[in-house]
Amino acid sequence: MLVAGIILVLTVIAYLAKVVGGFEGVQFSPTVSVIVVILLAASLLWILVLTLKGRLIGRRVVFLYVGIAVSLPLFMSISQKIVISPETQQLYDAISELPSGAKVLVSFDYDPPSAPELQPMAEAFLYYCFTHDFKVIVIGLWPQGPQQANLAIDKLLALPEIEAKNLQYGIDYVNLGYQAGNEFVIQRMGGSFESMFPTDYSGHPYSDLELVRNIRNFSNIDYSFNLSAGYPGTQEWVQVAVDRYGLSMGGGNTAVQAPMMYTYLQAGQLAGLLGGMNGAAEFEKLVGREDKGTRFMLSQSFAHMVVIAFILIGNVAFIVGGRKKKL
Amino acid sequence: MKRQIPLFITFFVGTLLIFSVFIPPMETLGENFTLFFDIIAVFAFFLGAGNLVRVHVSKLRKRKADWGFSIVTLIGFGFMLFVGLLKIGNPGGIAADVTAPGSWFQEMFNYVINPLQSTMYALLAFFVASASYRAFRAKNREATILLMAAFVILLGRTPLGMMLTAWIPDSLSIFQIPNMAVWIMNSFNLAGQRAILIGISLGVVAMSLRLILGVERTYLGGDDSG
Amino acid sequence: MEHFAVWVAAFLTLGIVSFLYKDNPWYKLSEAIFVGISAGYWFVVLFWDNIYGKFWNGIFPEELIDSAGNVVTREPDYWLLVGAVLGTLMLLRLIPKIGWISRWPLAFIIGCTSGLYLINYFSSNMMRQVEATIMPLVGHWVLDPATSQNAFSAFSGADIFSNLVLVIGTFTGLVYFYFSKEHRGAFGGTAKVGIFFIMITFGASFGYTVMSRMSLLIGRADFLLFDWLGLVR
Amino acid sequence: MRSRSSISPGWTLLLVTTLLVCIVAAPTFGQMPDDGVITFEDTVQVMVAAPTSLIATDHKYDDGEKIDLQWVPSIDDLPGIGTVVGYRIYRQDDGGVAEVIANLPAKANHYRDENTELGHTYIYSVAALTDGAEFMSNLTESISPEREWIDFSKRYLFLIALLVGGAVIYFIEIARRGKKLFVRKIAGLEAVDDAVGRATEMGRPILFIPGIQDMDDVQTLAGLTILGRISKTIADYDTEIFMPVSRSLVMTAGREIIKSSYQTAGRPEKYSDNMVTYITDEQFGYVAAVDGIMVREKPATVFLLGAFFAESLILAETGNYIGAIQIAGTARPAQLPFFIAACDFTLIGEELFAASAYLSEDPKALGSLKGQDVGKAVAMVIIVVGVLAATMGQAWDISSMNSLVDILKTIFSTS
Repeated sequence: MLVAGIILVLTVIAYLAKVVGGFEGVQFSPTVSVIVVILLAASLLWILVLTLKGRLIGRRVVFLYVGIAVSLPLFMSISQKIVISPETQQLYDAISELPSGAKVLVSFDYDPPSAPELQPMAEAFLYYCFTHDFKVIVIGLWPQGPQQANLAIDKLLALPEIEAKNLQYGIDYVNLGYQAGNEFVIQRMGGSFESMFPTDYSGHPYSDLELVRNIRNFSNIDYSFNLSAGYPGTQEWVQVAVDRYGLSMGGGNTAVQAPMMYTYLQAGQLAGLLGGMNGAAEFEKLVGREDKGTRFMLSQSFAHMVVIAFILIGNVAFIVGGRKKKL
Repeated sequence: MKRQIPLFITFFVGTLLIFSVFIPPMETLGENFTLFFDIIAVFAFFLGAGNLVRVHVSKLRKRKADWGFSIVTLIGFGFMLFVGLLKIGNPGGIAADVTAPGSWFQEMFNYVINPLQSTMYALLAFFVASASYRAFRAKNREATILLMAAFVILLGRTPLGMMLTAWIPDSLSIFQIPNMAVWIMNSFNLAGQRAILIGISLGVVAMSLRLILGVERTYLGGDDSG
Repeated sequence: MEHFAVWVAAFLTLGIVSFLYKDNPWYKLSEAIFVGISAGYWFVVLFWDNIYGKFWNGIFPEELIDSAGNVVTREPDYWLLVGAVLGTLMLLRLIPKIGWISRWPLAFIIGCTSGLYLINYFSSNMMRQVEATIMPLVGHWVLDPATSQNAFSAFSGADIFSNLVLVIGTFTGLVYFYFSKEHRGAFGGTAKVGIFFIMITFGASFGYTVMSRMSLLIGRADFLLFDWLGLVR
Repeated sequence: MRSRSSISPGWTLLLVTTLLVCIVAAPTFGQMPDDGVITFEDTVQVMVAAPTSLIATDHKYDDGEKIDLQWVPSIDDLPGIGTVVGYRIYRQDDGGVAEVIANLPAKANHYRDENTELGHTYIYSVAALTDGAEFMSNLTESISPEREWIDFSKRYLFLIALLVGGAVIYFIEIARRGKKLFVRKIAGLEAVDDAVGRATEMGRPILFIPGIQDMDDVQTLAGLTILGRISKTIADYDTEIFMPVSRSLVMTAGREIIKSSYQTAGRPEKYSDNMVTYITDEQFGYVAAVDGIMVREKPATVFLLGAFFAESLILAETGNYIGAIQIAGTARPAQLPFFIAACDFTLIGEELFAASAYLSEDPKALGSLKGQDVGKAVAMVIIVVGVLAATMGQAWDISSMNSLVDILKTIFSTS
């Protein structure tokens, strides 16, 4: 109760500071950041010592640590080195071979909960498309997908370098919206896009959109990118669009889905793969626009370290406790 | 009769769909049947929604524990039907898509469902950590192997993993943890996945055939259901 | 309005998070709101998509006007009525006396799912995976884009090892799932190797997932600290 | 990707030769004949050669809705030069006016018209596009699409499916005739009965979660067939069962199954529709509610059998926290690690589909498992033979081995 009370009071103060005082936020200097890291590590060591002495911590302590590990790095001004993995490089190579004016189909098959991982990928991918004058066609097999696409597009259009290009809806990019039916939508798109998307997201008829008017089906698409958080997603796209219609495509997957895709990557069914936030950060680095994917990486590394620490502590407890005790 | 007809329907529909794959003029049969499924699912939804309302109204009537929250659920459900079916506040009027930006329906999604969804999903982070702490023990050989693989992948994706093995010369770079992580993903992981996938597909074949042939028929009701 | 909405979102977010400490009225309230509103949401979405979009528009197709101003008419698809009939039969459950008829649509759906999945799973999971596993141990296939044919790479030690792992792993994994023979002797040993491979797969999957899950939480933390409180710069 | 492309080696050869000729002849580009020009403007126009050798063929094994076109691209369509910006396909339908049916990028050399109708005749032409002009190829012969009744391209899929499916049916039949078939035990499936017994002893309910997908997912069906077995025991012991679901159809099916078990057990009056409740279709709304149910009702046993996604760990950890015995199973490899970490017993992939056959102890159902093993045996043999042949073929360049590999790959390739 006490903790909840303190958090509540702090929250109100912070909010008032933001609204009334024009408070601009906190940022830890590198020195403070390092001190925080050391304190965190020291407290974990202390827990390890406690465990060695036979005093086990409860799961709420684990929860607390996860919370801290995720939020504190958001304040820090230090950053982390990013190494490009081969599958990310492969995706980048695939799109850098496309000529300007290439028609790129991007399928947004996720909803807001997966946005922290996939939205940075979407933004980085679209950023590359827009700066290289690709024509972008957006669809969604998840009801909220097209909306996520619009969020990303609106954000990018506001950037000065893209605003300068004066991109036109319907000519440079379209959002065809959502269609229910999972893999059957993909299958029918193999026959005709228009049959599945008679109108775009805001109700314009397909044939009124200059960009897609002459696009019948996958044979008119140069490259396709699928952002997937589950079913329907990359697996269905590969099974239908790639296997049956020969579409060339890359995938952006949540870290959970990514391991499943290595099969397709190895079999040559996928041309490139971004896996989780790492993939997003790596891709941001390649396209030369570092944003949330990169910024969140530090939090992610911290969280990983905390999980690793607790796996170790748990196993120490297990060995000390005579390999029997169940927590 | 009561049991024979459903058995026949399952057999007929299942067999037809299996063969339709090999007969071009019947190619689209699967899609059409899936359309039927979508329509049936909505009809079933009337039963589901009816059940939802009935459960919460009866909680309310009997003043069961937490009946107050049932009111909230009922109001929420009714409100969504109201704004969704009538497309209240939809900038494009009744003809536009129900999830058009700006409609009340979509706003409810953005500011109520979305944060709830995302937060519930984010709870996973906490549970992943507690599961790691509590369940990932080197209990036996299998568990130890699982633990080690997870450990390498986790380490490989952190700066610590890079630092730990950065001293290994490039000629042996495969033993650097980040490379090991990628390599485990590409070889071991692929092998395990493949065995599981092949197994699953055979399991599906056998189970589908049991259903189609009526060996498995619990869904049809008991023997003496008359 | 925007302000108020962010507050509502923050209130609900914290309500759900409070479950970590223990079940409490705040969580119950968030849960009740979540269930009611989301059930309504999906009912409405499915209604407009399926009943109106697919069924009604299929039977009474709207006239579309194309860019040239021509009226495009589509043929009504009366097949959809079969779906509606099956759906109506489903509702007969409500009448106990003839409720058993509702098993017909159920039987239809089960036949449909079994029939569709049988071949689908078989061709993409079994056939395709077996095909992909047929490979020489001493190198790897490379796809030659010019001819769409497989060419072959040079020998390499790493390839040999990876390929061996892949083939042995797949093979022993299948042995593990084999039902017709007791896991004893050499067969049992092979099955044991198989389960090791499967465990490594799961470990790898788990490691990857930790990453993914953490990023979700990072997203929420970003919302609370940045969008709501404005603490993070 | 392999062998999907419709380019035959002959065509590739032709194409390569043509390109070579072009490169040799490159200096003379400016004097190309212009008989294919259909538009010409005052401004200086780049002239390019029209595509040649256009032919249309009926697409094999379809319902008469496809025609394949192939042509040799304009000889000016060279990498880096960029004078040809693309190709445009024209079609005359039953002698009508030629209409544009597709625009293709540069270097395209084939197109599949997937919008033809039986009984119509079509004439096609292809134009190379430059910035402002079109250079038309020859017209094709008039062609009518044909319908084929059997898709012979899938003959191997059919045969192998027939082999495995046939084995399943064969063993079901053998078992029906009363022959005893050996099937090994899956370690821990006995735990299912124990788990039900435990709940009965403790006087606490059983929670059954059939995943979050609808009846159109085969894993949901697998979960429900297992429910069919469990609910018989439950009805016998008269244990309390609660099954919250996220799909209305699953609710209907679940009720049917549990009800029939109670009828079989001879106590239909004990059954109530309240055992199966619909919550919401929303994935996490459902999870929020089920988590609430878990901590409030404290079930002794939790079954998680079906298609699970991200929620698997939330459910399994909460179940673990309340101290329930948990039995889980799914065919989604990504979720299995969590079940293995947090549950007492996990059915891995195939075992989920096999479990109901095991639990039923019905010899016919067990027979189907035997048939499944035939499939696995086939897969294992082919993998071993294929890998050996491919290795020998590559290492020592034995052509007979290489052709064996090609044959195996063709048989198992589904595209």
